[in-house]
Amino acid sequence: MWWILGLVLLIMKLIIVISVLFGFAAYMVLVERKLLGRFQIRYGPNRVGPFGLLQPLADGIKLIIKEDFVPRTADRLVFLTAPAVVAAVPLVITAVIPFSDDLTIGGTRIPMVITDLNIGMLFVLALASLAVYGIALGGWASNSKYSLLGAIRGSAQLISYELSMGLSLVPVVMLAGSFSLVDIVNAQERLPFILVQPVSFVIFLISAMAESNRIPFDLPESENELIGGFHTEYSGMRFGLFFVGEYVSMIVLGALTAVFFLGGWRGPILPSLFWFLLKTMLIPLFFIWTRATLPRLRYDQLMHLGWKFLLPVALVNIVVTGGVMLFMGW
Amino acid sequence: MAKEKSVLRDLLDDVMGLADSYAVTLKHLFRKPITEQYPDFKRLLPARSRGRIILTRDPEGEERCVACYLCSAVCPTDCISIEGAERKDGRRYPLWFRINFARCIYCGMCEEACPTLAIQLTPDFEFSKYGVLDFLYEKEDLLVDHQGKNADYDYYRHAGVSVEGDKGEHINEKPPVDVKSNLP
Amino acid sequence: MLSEELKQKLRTMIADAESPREKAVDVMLEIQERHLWMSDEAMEEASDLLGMSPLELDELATFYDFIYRSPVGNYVIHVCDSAMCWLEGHQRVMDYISIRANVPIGGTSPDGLFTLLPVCCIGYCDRAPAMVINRRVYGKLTPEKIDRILDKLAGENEFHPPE
Amino acid sequence: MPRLVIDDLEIEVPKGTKVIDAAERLGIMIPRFCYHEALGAVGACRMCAVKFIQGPFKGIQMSCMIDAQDGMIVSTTDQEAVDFRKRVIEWLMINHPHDCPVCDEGGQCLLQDETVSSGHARRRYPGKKRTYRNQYLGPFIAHEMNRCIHCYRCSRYYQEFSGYRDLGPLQIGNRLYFGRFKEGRLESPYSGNLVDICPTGVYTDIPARYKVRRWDLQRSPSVCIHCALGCNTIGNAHYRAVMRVEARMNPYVNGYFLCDEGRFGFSYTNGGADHAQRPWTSKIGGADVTVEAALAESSSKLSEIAAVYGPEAIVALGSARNSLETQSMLSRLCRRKGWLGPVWFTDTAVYRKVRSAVERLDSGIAVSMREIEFADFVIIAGADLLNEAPMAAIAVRQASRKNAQIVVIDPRPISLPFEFRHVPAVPGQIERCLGSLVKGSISKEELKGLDSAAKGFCKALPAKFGDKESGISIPELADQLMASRRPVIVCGTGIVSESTPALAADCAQLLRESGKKAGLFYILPGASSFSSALLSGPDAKGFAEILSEIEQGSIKALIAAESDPFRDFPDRERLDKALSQLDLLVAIDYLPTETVKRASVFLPSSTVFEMNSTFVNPEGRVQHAERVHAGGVPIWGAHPPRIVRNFIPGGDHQPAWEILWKISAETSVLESVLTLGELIAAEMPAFEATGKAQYPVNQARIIPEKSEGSFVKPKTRPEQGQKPKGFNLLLTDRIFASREPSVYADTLEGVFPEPALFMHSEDAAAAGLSDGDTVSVGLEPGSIEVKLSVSERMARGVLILPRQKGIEWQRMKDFSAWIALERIRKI
Repeated sequence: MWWILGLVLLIMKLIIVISVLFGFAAYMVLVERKLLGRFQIRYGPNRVGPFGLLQPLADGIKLIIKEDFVPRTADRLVFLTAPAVVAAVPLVITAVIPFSDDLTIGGTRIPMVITDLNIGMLFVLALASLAVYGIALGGWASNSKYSLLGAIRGSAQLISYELSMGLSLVPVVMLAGSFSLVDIVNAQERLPFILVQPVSFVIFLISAMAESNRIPFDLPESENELIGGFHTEYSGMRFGLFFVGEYVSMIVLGALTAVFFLGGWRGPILPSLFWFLLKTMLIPLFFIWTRATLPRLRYDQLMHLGWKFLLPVALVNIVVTGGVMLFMGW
Repeated sequence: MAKEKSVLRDLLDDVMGLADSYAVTLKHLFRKPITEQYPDFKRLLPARSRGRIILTRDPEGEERCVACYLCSAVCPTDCISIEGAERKDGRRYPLWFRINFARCIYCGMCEEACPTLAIQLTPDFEFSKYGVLDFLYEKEDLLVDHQGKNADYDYYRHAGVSVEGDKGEHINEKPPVDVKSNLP
Repeated sequence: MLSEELKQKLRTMIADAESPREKAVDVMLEIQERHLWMSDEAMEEASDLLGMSPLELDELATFYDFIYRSPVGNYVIHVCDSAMCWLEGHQRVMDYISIRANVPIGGTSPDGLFTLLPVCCIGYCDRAPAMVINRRVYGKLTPEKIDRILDKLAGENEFHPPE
Repeated sequence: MPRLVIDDLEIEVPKGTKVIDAAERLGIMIPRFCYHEALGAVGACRMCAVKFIQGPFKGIQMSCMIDAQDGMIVSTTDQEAVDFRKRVIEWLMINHPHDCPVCDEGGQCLLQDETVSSGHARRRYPGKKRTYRNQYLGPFIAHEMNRCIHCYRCSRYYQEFSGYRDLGPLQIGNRLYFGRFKEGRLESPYSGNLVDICPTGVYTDIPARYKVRRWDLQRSPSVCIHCALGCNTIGNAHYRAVMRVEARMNPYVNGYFLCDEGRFGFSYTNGGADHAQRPWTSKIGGADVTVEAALAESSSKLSEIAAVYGPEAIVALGSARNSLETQSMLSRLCRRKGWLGPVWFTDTAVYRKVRSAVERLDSGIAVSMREIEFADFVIIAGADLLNEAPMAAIAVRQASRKNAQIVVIDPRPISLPFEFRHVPAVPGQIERCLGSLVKGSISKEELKGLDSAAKGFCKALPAKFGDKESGISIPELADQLMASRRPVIVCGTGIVSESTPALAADCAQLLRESGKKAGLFYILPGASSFSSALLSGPDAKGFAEILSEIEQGSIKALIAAESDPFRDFPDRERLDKALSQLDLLVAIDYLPTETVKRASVFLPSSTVFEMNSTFVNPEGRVQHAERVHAGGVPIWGAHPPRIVRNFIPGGDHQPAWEILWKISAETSVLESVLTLGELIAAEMPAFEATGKAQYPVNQARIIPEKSEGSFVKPKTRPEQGQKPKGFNLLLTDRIFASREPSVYADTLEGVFPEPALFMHSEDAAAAGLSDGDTVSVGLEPGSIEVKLSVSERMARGVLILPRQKGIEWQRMKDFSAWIALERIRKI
């Protein structure tokens, strides 16, 4: 009967994780708008509900009841499925993220991770590069030059930054000695890796920003050149799915940063779930702050940064880390 | 060595620059928003702000518009159409005067062109409707009972043509020439 | 309006001319001898006699200073206002006559005796200030001289009032 | 040929050209107010100042006063000249009122343009402005003297150019006033030109007053169709209404000017002030239907009738206001379908006169109106220019101004704006008078030099024409004619006898062969008379014959293309009865005529402003009138509706030729011909002879090099035999009130002359009648009542009855009648 209990637990975890994630994503939009408002000395949305708290609801309703428009020349099937790909991929990544210390109920230890893969990090990297399929397909299927340009930019950008992202995680793996995310968290029992590997952290942060197409790396959807880029032709909830994907991916990246560099759910006094959520939220907040601060990069600057700066630095960092580990006999 | 140093300095400069900008935005985060809460609080707009158009009257209560067609000529969106007519006393007026506000871009050129100060833009900017035809404003909708921004101006006190009254009664005019005068 | 006798006289006058038009000014002056000024009716009848349109005659009448298209008094005093007379006191003369004869400048005295008008140079610069009254020129005007002239004219008012 | 340099451009101009004109040839428009090419220079406004840098003159001079001479170097842009002109503008603007917004000239004002272009924007003079009281000048011209800049253009035009004497300059100096002696309607029927000629807004056009600005108008070159002369106009339309008509400069036809009838008589195209007069929709039996229905109805009825009674049971009527396109289509249809007609003229006699006139014109002898201006002796035979062809009178006046002798041989009490010798001959005597005048001018030496035909003709001309009553000595005139170099004969086609046009041509030919540069100009009855005469064969049936065939029942259908027999045919009663016997009466028209009211099928056609059309004027000049606007019920004059429609109300009209083509159901008509130009050329060989078969043709003359007819033997003595007793009642045209479009133009209503019957004063005295009496004239079958107007300046033994609005001349039995004295009674 254990497998039934396991299944129930799994389903419960899935439901909780997905709903929490969606809730967070929805409110992340509000938080972003509110914060951007304050960064720009205005209020942000404050009309729907007290302090605008019902704004995500209103947005959701609006998106759902809007006309779902498909361009006549679009590749219909691909056009319809692309947003789903974008929204689904970050969700899948959450499967390997440990979000709390193991819970013990009635003597049974329940791992607070949906599944603890021993190649968790590889899984994460693999899936992270999958998200661009949604963008590329959506842009291509729209049969619009703006969308296509956006999609191509998205692919190029992803390829450029996926590399430095992966390389920036190599030292983490080296230090943790495992690909399992649970092991990585456990490896930071004494010291979060951010202190050990600040360079890795910076590279990972920049790459994560680029991965999630956030300002200053939002070239695939740059409104003023590409009229929205890959999602130019999308409307209604399909457009909303792109948004959901972007925000979920932001949170997931936050969670990953927490896991890789900030010691995961570890923290003093307060419950581990709280620490995890706190650390997770730091990254999206930083992203928002960045959005309020930095202008969009030019395309050549983007490429320059990825290939000529982050990649060499990441490589040097690996060598240095390896050397130090060798000398210090870690 | 010197070269390397400058690369590092450049990097430092870049990082400091970034830090500065982050500091600026962070500082702003704690400032009081300057947004006006529009429907709850309505600021008094200056009289010269450009909103809905009106046709004013002169101090004697007559229509100021003389249907000279300058506003319709100057209108970049061609949203004004008029037809002139003449009153029995020779005073001119628009038989009809139509502004298609669905086309109007509130540029204020009509107001600048108007020689009689009849057409004026008001600060009324809250101007939206459900039907496009509702934006077709006729003379009856445009004409108001006041002088607008210029309380004193009366075009017919300056024009050379006389309505009512005699020639030479306008501002800065000599009495009419008497053709049969004996004076040399 | 014009008497038959006058018309006859005018007709003979006009008949003398090679073309009637050349007598237009003479005809008007002749009518003024009798009627003091050219009324609209007089203009129309005169233009009929001359074979001109009333407008053509009026073009002449309004052009010349000595043809009066508005009523005038028995004596029309034209005071020269050109440069010499003006230097020598044209304005004083005008003012004096105006007060002395109770006649506004450009107008007629209430008794219908005098009309006071300025006129441009009459060629008496050597005797400035000068004036013309019914084709007679008076120069070197002084208040006393003006008094004498006006009194004399008022006394010998042989003119009949306009018919 | 002096060569000079103006603004670095070199030009060679004919001697006597003013510098201002030389500049204009180079495309340099020197500002001017008083100068006008037609009026000449007076140097009054000082606006055309330019700097003469080299040559006989130096410094700032008026370019309108100086003839171009060799070696001149002129600068129009020299700073000194520019400043001079700027100051002139500033002076002119000292008294000019601040009323451009309420001035109709605004937007087309020379003063406005020059002020703006000179850069004068701020009035520095602090003094007061001079004002004037205005005058009422009639229903056409509004007067606003305050705006005057004293350029004298109006009085120079009005008195010198057009020859009227009731508007001119009064007063002197700064008080100069242009007006009338007493206010009232301007006497000149050319007063509308004051609007064009005034450089600012003193004279403005009342019918167009304040309805529209120039920049809002749709403008196209057009041609006037009120009389035959074909003056060039510019049609101006706005809000689907023609707002005004302006003169268009054509040096060979009307020059810069236009008569008031042509200028103000356009409102028929708008359907009057309420737009209700013009029939806008198609009708079947008086009920409104769609065009398609009306076309289908008429076309099926026509084929039915053709099948049952044969195609000869269908007759087509044209008129003198058909365009050349319509005429060609009509003529082709009649030939192809076997229909009767087309009948262009209701009066067969007029048709024969016009035809003989058109046959005799050739390019050697025909003159344009421009050439009339340079004539030194003008004989006007049987034509009342002012009433029949007003602009021709202006052309003759220009000749008169150059000291040409003008002789008018006509029974009517002619009045013209220039001095002329009037021989009041009755119609039968016009030929003899003309003949004796021409014969007297041929000297013996000249006679010897003539060829036999000319000699025979000259000998056959009547030697003497004794008219002691007129007090005019024909031999004296003949001597003057003998001395002349460029005589012109202007011959009418209205009241003259049928042989007169040919005689006039022979006389002109004779004068030509005797060594003069003689010319001939015919006054034809309508805008397209020339082309209808060319299009109809010599054996064309008259309308009277058609009418009797209708009465006999052999004609069953009548197509009236812009033709109104009810207006043109005298015997109204007979016409009435005959037309009611028809099975089908198709009326195609744009005027609310009586025929339209009775039509079984009515189809609205386009006016000259609403289509591209071509007209041929009496000198054979083909002129093209472009479409001004699409037409339809005007929205001007009332509040426009707020509805959205996808059609133009009243936009059903189409050119008459198109309607004809459609109702003929004749696909083959346009089968062999592809374009309108080819259609016209196929019907009218003369058109092709222009060598410009490409449509549209404009300003080409379609008269042959040499006409075929020559030297008909003239009638030497008046017809003897039983001359009916009493008065010859003659129908004539009268300006504003006679011609078809004008009668339906409400803009002209204020100037329609009072209906009057004209009679010689002695005849009237003999009948015991006096001027101003209302008389009843017993006609067959009815009688008319009309006011009598007596005149000494007309022929005895004739009565002149204008065919005008307010006189029911259609009670006559024929186009002229003999009225016994006792049938004229005073009431």
